[in-house]
Amino acid sequence: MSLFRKILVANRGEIAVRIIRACQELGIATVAVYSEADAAALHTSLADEAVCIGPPPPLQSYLQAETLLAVAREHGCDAVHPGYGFLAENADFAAAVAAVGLTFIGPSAAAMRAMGGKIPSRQVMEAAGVPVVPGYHPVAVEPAEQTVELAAAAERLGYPILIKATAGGGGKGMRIVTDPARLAVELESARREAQNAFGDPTVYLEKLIPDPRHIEFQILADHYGHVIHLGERECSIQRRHQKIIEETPSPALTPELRARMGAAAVAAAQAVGYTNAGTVEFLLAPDGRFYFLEMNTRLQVEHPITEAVTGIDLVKAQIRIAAGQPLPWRQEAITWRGHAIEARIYAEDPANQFLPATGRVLLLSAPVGPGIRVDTGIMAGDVVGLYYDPMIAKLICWAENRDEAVRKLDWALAHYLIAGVTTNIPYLQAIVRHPAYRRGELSTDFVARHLAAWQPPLAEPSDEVLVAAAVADFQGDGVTPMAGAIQPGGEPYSPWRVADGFRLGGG
Amino acid sequence: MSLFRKILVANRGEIAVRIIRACQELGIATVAVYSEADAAALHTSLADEAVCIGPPPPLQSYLQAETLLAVAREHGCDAVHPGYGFLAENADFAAAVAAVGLTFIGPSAAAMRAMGGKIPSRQVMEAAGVPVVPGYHPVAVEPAEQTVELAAAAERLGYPILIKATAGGGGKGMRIVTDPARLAVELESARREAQNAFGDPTVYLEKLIPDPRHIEFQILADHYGHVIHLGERECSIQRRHQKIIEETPSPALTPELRARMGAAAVAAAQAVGYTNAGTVEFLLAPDGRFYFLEMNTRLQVEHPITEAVTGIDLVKAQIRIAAGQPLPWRQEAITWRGHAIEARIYAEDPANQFLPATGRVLLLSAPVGPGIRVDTGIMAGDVVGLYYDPMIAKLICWAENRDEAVRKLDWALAHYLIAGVTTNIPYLQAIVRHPAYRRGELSTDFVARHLAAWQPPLAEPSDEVLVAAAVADFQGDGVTPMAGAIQPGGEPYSPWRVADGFRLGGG
Amino acid sequence: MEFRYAWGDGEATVQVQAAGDGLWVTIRRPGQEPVGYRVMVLRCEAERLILRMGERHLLFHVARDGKARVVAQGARVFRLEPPTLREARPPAAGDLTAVMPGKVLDVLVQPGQRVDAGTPLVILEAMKMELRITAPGDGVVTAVFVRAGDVVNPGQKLVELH
Amino acid sequence: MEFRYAWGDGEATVQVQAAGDGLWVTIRRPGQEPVGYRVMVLRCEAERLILRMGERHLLFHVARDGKARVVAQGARVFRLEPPTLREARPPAAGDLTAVMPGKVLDVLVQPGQRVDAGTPLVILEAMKMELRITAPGDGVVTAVFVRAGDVVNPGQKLVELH
Repeated sequence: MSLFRKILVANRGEIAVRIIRACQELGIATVAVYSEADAAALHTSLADEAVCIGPPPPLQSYLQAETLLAVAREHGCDAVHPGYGFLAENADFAAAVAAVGLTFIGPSAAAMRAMGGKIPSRQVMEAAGVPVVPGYHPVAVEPAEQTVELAAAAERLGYPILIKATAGGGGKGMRIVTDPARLAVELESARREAQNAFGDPTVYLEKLIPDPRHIEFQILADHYGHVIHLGERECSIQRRHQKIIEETPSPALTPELRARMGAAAVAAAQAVGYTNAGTVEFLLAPDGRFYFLEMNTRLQVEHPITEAVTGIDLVKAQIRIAAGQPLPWRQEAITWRGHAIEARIYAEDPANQFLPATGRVLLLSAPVGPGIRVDTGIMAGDVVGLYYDPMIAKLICWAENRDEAVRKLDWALAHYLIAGVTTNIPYLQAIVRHPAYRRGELSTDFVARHLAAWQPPLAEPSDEVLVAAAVADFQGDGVTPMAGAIQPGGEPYSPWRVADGFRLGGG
Repeated sequence: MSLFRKILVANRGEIAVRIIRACQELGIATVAVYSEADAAALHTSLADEAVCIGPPPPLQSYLQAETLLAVAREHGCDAVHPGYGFLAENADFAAAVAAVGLTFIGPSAAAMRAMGGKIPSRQVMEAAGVPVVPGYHPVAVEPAEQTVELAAAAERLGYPILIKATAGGGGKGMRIVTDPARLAVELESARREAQNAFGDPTVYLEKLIPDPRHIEFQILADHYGHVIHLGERECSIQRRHQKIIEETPSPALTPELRARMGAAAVAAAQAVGYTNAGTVEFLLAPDGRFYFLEMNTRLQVEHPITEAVTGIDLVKAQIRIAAGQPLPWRQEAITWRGHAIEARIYAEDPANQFLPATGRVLLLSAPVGPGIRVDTGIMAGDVVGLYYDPMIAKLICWAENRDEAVRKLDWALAHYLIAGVTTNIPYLQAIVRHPAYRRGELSTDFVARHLAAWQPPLAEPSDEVLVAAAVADFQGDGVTPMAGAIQPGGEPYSPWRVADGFRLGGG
Repeated sequence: MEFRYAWGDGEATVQVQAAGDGLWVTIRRPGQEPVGYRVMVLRCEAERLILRMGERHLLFHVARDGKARVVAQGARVFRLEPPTLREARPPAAGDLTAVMPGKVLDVLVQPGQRVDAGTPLVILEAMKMELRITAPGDGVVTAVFVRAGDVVNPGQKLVELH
Repeated sequence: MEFRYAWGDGEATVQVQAAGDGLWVTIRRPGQEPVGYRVMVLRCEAERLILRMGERHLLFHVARDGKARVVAQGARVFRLEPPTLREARPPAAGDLTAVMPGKVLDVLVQPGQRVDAGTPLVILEAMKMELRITAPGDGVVTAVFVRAGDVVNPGQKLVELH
């Protein structure tokens, strides 16, 4: 089968590496692009060709749609894979790629637009019978009238209520109102914030779902109307509205609920004539009700856990679908095996508001072993800068059941060495070792609830570490072992027995 | 559940590493043992304790049963895992471990003895209704009489016929006879060879199975009579009677045949009251008939491919079974997904009769990616010597189907860097790329048939390689990049355009 | 040879000396009694260090970052201030006592003798290896309590320094 | 700077010179015409080397083994005999011709002048970088065919050496 001749990978980091490797296995040539900050990045040397597309700032490089299109055409590419982030969900870019006769490996621009913006997608979903969070969008134009209108709506929906900005994102213009008396005031400030953030003051109301779980469904849709779902991913463990640990299956789903939510996800995709891989996000309330949140019209960061339990390579599936192949699986053929968890390794300081950390990677040693997968774009020697997403690696562990997967992840985190740049590994370890996490008690406020008091482990080096430092300095790194350093099975000395060789008396 | 407190891992290399990591995930402490040649080996630093058990020669270290038992007791171990090789199939050692009140993680000494030696096991199998290769064992004692007796038997069995040494192994004392007239002569020389090799001249006859496939079945048996099989492994790709590439499922098995062979494997295990993990080896004839060959009463080198398709961790299963837990799976619950292939990386020279190669590992870089697993016990800097099995790593690839698994393995082999020691990686690549292999046309004489004329790839360095060498020497390894070495998106130069910068005219 | 490391709010002085077929490493943390370890160097490469301490084989990744010494054990990374090769500062005067049973092979100093930091004072044989007891700082030997051949027990005074 | 490598039954001489913001590397294999490459060094570390040649970024693992230079590309390992820093042997006399279009920035020699290997003869500007055309071996300049400012085309003679 001939899929594509050459694919432009319009991304960087681990996802670019992931896509290029998939192409190599499929026998498809690749062109990597890089900003001046990424000239020595791993993805550039994996690809068959690498083209510099500008200075480090994304706006001048990875977001330069025209440059990317020019590179793709000059280098004889017949398809473009956007990865995630950057231009992945930019409908105009998808349209532009198609306009020059290349294949965009993802959904159609139309489907992206239908799913873009919160309000349109909510309406589409309601029309398709997919449950959405009860809400109300004002019809009135004049703020004062809107306030009256929304106050009435709030009464109907019931407090606590959530104010959201129509053009919103990232929590901007978002307010939680529990006391009806405060609604008007909060509407005011929310409008101001929305106006400043998005140049659009329009806000709407949504019922507040307390203690929700973030459950998303992976779907695949070919160009012949065939849509299937590959089950859920629970992404409730978040810090500052960003996922850090995802797992599948969700401890909260029964087979029956999974079937219903999966069907809703498929309906959502069909409602917009969706093609290729996508993810439908739901809020799952403690009472078992679920509500459509939004659809991510791209490959997700956390796609590997779905691959681990279904055995399906989602990147290869994306490429085959884009090449016009029909889905080779029927829904009944999809089975789930074992449990998979992904931990996102960020270059950030959990002890300091998760501020991005920078530096040169001095030492790098990733854990290996059965059921352990590491997706990363960094090598020892790389400089982690501030230009791009601080996620530098994904650690994915699979095992027969959740308990074993958690133990494996715990082991793997304890063996993931990244020196030279501060990472969230100790924080991830704290989560994975927390009793509530072990019990599967997950919710989007898990971190706030259980790790508010988290402190980084002591910097105090053990005696062993000090010994290692001194020996390295004594012998000089790189000196070969002293002759006869190995003592043939001589009497064993327990370090504790030897521990206190000679003491200086007091005084 | 408390399995064991502390396990002595009575092995070295990749399997010791594999076992220690499994114990760590299960929360079990480990004691590693090492010979003086292995003091810095990876497995010693992974374990909680490491004890030197003698000089490099196995007879003075890894085969020292008494020393191992003493170490186990002195260090408070309550179980011993033998790995494979060394003492793994030594019934006396298993008995000795049990005798001092420790648990041997493997079958009982009795089961080992029943399966040891070819003739007893053949008889047990015949009794259990497991098909064995038609053969004949002489009753007469006096060689001359035996010859007459065997000649008659040979007529009944039909030529071509195989002469095998009763105490045999490794092809010693083995003869293929196609012409009845040569039988007596061949019997003579076979007896001589057997006498010299094993101190026992006894030989017997077996019908020769032409073009056989080597198919083995993994079984698991608990201490409560419950035995299941985890499907087959095809190990037909061998060099000098040693497996180098194994895969599962076998391209030759139908579900119906798998079920029949699996049932035979289970019957074989039950016939000797087998417990723990074991492997039943069969010869599969082109006509679809299969014959019991022997049973390996231990974990197999190639166990990871079964883990990949069944999702069952065999080492953890071994430990749980040994701890007295019942099998958690019924036969119907065992499912197989996708295709897995293992390539054994040997430190050997395929261009020189596969003679073991030695040296210091200068550079080591293992392939990574979804579906790729590397089990190894070596690190950069290790010295590969002649004392132990030259297998230094196992590369296991899993994918949705055979074609993708083969492509992945091909990719992974091309990215497995081991410098400083000659390995069989180029040879493995030749096999994996051979059309017959791609078609799944496997048989134990695959290598002889298809790779007899194999030549190692040219040592001629490409211009790129020479450039790299000179740049490394010019800048000196470890020098940081020249300032401004990165040229921001400057006009692309095709290396071919630049290729011939300036020429010296002729003359 | 002695190295000084500092981190966060802590610091330590680490002394390394050849002992038998390995190393003897003494760690001094302020306000704590020094602790000595017998260490075998199984491997010491550009980035990887494998030590044997007692019956444990310990794998470390090590690097230099400018002047800092970076040591990693598993995922845990420690950044230690630049080791500076230096003479030990004279500690509080006191006397050297053995805490392991051993035999005095030789006494190298006599009362009244002025010694510098690192000057060997007594050679002991303990646990099948020779250990050189050296002066922790500059000073004067005010008393010697043992002779060659003596068997010393834990707590027994060897030499007094001032 | 020039290095010589030998392997099995082959050998080559590789010349490295700074050119603009990168390197210009010329490979001479016996009996073959020399080939030049423009190379950007993206990274050069203890064991890892990343080069840009044309539009390809090439990752190599490099090491020294005693006197040998080891270079690995993917799984392929090449062992090259010790590079020896040396003057180029005088090649067969001949003349230097450009094969890329460029502009002569400067001519540094005149007819009759004796030059040693490596002596810069002509400075060309080609593809936005300065290229120093150096004498491939010891000899005498017998003719100069260009002047500063000239635009030269592929095949055009620059200087004649004997």
